[in-house]
Amino acid sequence: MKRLGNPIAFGVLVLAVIAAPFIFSNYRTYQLAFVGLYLVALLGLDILTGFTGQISLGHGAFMGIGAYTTTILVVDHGVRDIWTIPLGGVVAGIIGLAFGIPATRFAGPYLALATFAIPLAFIGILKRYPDFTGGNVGKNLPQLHSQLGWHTNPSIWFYVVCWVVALVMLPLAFVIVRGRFGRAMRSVRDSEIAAAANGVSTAGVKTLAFGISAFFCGVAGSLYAIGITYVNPDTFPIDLSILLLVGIVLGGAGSLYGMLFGALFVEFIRISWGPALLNLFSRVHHIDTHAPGSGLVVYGVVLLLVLYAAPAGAAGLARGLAGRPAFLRRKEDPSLSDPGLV
Amino acid sequence: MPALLELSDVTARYGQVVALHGVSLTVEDGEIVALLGANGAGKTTTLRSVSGTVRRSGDVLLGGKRLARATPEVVARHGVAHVPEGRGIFAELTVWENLRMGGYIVRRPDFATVLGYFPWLQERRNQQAGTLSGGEQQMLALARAFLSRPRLLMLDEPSLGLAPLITREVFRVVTELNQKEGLAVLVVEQNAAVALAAAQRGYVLETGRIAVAGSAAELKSNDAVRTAYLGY
Amino acid sequence: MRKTFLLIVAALAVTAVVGATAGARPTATPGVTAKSILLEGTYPLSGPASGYAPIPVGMGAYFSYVNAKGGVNGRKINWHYEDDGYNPANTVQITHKFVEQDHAFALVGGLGTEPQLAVRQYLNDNKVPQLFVATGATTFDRDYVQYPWTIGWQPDYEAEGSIYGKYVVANMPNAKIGILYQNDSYGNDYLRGFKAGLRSHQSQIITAQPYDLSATTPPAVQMAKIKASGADTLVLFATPTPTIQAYVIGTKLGYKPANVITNSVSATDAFLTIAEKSGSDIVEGSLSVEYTLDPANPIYNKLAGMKLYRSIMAKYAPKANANDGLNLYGVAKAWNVVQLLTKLGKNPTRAGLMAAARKMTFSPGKKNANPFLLQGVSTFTKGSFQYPITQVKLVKYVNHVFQPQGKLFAGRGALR
Amino acid sequence: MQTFFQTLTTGLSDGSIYGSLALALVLIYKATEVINFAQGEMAMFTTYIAWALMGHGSTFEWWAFFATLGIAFVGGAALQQTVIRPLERASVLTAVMATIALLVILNGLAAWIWSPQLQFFPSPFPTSSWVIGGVHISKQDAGTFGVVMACVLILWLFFRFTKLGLAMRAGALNPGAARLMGVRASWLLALGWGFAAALGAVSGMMVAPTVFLTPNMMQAVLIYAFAAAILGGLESPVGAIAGGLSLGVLLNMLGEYVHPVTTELRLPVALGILLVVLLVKPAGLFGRVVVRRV
Repeated sequence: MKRLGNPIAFGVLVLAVIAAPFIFSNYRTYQLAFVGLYLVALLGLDILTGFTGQISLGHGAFMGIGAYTTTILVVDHGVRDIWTIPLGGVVAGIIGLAFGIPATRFAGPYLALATFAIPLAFIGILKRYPDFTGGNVGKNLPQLHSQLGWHTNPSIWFYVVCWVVALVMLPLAFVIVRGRFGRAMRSVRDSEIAAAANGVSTAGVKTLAFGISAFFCGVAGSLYAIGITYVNPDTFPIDLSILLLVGIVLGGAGSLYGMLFGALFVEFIRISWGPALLNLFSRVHHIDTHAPGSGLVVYGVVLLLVLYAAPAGAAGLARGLAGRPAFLRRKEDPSLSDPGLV
Repeated sequence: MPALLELSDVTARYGQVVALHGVSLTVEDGEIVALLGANGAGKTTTLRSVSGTVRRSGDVLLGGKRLARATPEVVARHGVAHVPEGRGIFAELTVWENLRMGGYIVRRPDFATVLGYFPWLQERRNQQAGTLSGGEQQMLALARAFLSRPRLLMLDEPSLGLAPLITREVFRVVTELNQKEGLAVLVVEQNAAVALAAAQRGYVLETGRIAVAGSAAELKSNDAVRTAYLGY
Repeated sequence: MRKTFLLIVAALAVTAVVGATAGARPTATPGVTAKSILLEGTYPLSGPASGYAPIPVGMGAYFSYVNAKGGVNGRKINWHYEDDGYNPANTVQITHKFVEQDHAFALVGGLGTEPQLAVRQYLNDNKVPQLFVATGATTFDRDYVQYPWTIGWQPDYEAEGSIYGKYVVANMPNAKIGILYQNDSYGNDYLRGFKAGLRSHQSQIITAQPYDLSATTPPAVQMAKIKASGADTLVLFATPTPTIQAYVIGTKLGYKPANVITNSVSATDAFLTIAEKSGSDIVEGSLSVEYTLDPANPIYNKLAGMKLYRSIMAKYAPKANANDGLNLYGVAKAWNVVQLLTKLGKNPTRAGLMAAARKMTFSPGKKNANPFLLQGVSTFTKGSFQYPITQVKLVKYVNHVFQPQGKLFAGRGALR
Repeated sequence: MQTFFQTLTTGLSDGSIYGSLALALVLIYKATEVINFAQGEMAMFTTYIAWALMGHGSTFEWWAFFATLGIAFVGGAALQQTVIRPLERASVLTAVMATIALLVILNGLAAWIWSPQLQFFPSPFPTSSWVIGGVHISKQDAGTFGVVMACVLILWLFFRFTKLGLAMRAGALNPGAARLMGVRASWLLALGWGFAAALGAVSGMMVAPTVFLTPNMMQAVLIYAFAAAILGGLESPVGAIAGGLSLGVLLNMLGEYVHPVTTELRLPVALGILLVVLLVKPAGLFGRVVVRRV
């Protein structure tokens, strides 16, 4: 049981998830559904970045692959939407594995920048084959409608789907990071040479971690398509990939429950918190809340302030300084690094 | 008149690990002082607590001036040249560029004097420093340190990885600089015999504390020191 | 363990803060109170399409002007819009908020083909008007049967394209045409319309070069190919930046087409002036079409509509650049919105709004034409004809400004 | 043959811009291991400043060009001291996030201050071309190439022959040892950001006449600069320039000669080639694989 994470914490989370739709409005419930799917995506990226130490700037594209898998299956082949969710994950996971194989050869920043190519290539391919993907015009999915059998709001139905998936994926993530494979991932993160010396196949671990993270993001992408009911290339911009990485850092890379914060931030900052803060400022100091770019400025400043307040994310704050994984621990003053070695 | 360098009750830590527990020592002008001890005894940390490359508390005084909060660059500007373990050569720069870095804080670096002590550097000036042999690198590090016109030279394990013959040559130059230029030296060494041959005084560190202190002769005759560090 | 627990409790607290702003209770007709009507829309206020940000400002200025005069049938118009960054995923979520949380009476002027496509079905399912979308994609007008709650406003791209085709047939039957077009629905709508307008003259097109919006370098290769083809008439169906780049690159290549036709989205005085300043000598004489008054052209200054526009902008949006035609576009659209609302009388309903939008007769003949459109342009819908604005005037860029040429052209069907 | 040379010159001109921005990235990366995502937006923002200095006018002013370089330098150094320095001891990933925040803020701020509308930015060079043996060589292309290369040369001279330049190189190679020489490492980092910002300003002012002035004008260029930097090797200034130039030529040649490579696929194909290069040489063409300590 312990391998599945803290049972009490998990229980509290489940209770909160059940309670939320009774407390919040339908629209907030709709937004909280997105928090659930972002949680799944962030868990995946965290397995790669937080636990294996590989930074990716391209995982928005794996969400896109999951989303397009769902869309094409539902729209062109009439498959029922919820059955496409695991398929979206599998397709993204396989493509992630395929990308993971060459990616293992890149170290650190080279990998990060190489992964930058994934969303760019993804968007290019979407536009190149419009007969298959719908091109720029994209594809509309069926609208959300409750399949719970009684007169439930569609947003609540979507919320239930997202959180059922999220509450399956969260323990799954725990199983992955706590098991033998999890130890291998962490040893690769902390020192590839030491890991290799201990008989860990670093290339294999990195490739598999890439595949797993892509699988999680694909599942999240399927949910995304179902919730947005529309996909086109603009829906999966590079910003999305970066936003996911922001979510990881703010949640606290290397923590799974921390991803809850990351997911909240990712969903709410641009659509809700940013405009709300601007409104607040406009009351104190007369500014135009609709000035072009003002929303971005607020988003950026909030991001920066959160980074200053919690350089290791929400999980870092909760855990204190000591328990942080080595690669995220505050570096010593640069001068304290051994000046002798060249 | 205050001592050139005075450490009193200095504590230093790396993160949670305390490496020095209240070390006190002095170096007088024109003196060579050896710092001996086993691996992990805190020798290197003692030098670092002077140059400011480790978080430390307690008093570090240079010519009576407090250095306890000074950053490495400030300590260097106060006249302390620290040749770290492994020499800290800029391997990708040329020999001459390394020397220019040594004279970084001096308005007009006196290259002529330095080349007088290390004449071979002249012909190697455009060679990449990383391609020098270990002994040559150690010499380059010494020359570079001397170019900053230091009041105190701190050497960390200058003999590390060097053949005995080369080690002797290094210490010959250090002694020469000490005698001709009046340069005070604080040297950390595993090789206690070589160090005590050059030094006037010495300290022995054990697990972050000064265990024994005295003149070189006293230390050489101390039984415990002899069995532990001199090996006879 | 306790820390994980803390983490979750804190997450819940954050969620609670999030939820603190509960929505207003729905009323009999959503968005309508005794004193106000709530209209909302999504616009790109950040990101690559944020150049369109003046449109909702212009709309807001006109609504403020109407409110100052007492509003519509005693109700003030409450105009609220939000930034979707031109990402349809944001458009969808914000639109859900407008409908479910804010209970907007209608969504007005939402900008962008793809963002509006993303919410069309949702709005139709919820029977919320998607009024006067800010895009010329033909589907928003054409597919009114399938999407009865959706209607466009401006001339659609197909119709505009066909006008250029007809113009070529009538005035330059021997022209050899080279086309640069954006290879998405926008460029293809134009291209399809252009070919339809050419009818039997389609063989005059000797080359059509596509470029991609996300292509990050100027369309240099395409322009070289058009030049090499020997085309003497250059047709640009592109968005503003590539249009300007095409002009400049053409000049750099020494390309001197006899005629240049460029679509109205990119053919504003401001954009062509940039091309001119950047050294293009083929801008002069460019042909395009217009349907609104052009605040950059002084010849309109004596018209009542332009005077009204300037006074509204000066009073209600003093910081905006009134010479930017996008503001006027917003004001002109808001005029139509207010006219429709007025028709609804004391008890406005969403269905009533759509019924009014499906039967618009704002025409010079009835002396109630939109004063901010070119003289003679109607806003007209009836029965199966659901293209509100279809008349345009050809304009020619002369001396840094577009000068109207001749009579109005009708892009589609019969007009009264 | 004529097309070939024309494509080549355009490629070199584009490439010099990618290269200069890539070099700016390398300057910061070498000193701090942080990839500065805000590099492009810093360039954009300073180009707006140049535009404001030129009175939003239609003629290029060299004094404004140089004043902008100065402002960019000071601004870059100030950003390092105020925004990045507080995160000095945080993980590299956190510092990278801060540069992303900076990217977002600068982009929003430019739209806020100057409006997101497309603006004209004058070129210092005429639109005309020289015709040499039937090949049109655009004066703008040649001028851009010349200015960028001149800036790179000046920077190289600075790093090669001045004491400060030497200290910056030493500080990037071994910050601990450099501090022991009395080098104020933190100030050198600020200096590095200053140079990177100034170099970015050059690329911004050179590219603005062709892509026009908007808050998003540098985003595409930044992607190419990233590609150029990893192509050349993130640690290698020479590699950044070489990577930029070869990428510029490669992209133009692909578009001209390889017909299946339509405009949509040009970027993916170029990136694919980049990946292949990285597979063969994981640290770029000019980089060396550094064995990291365990």
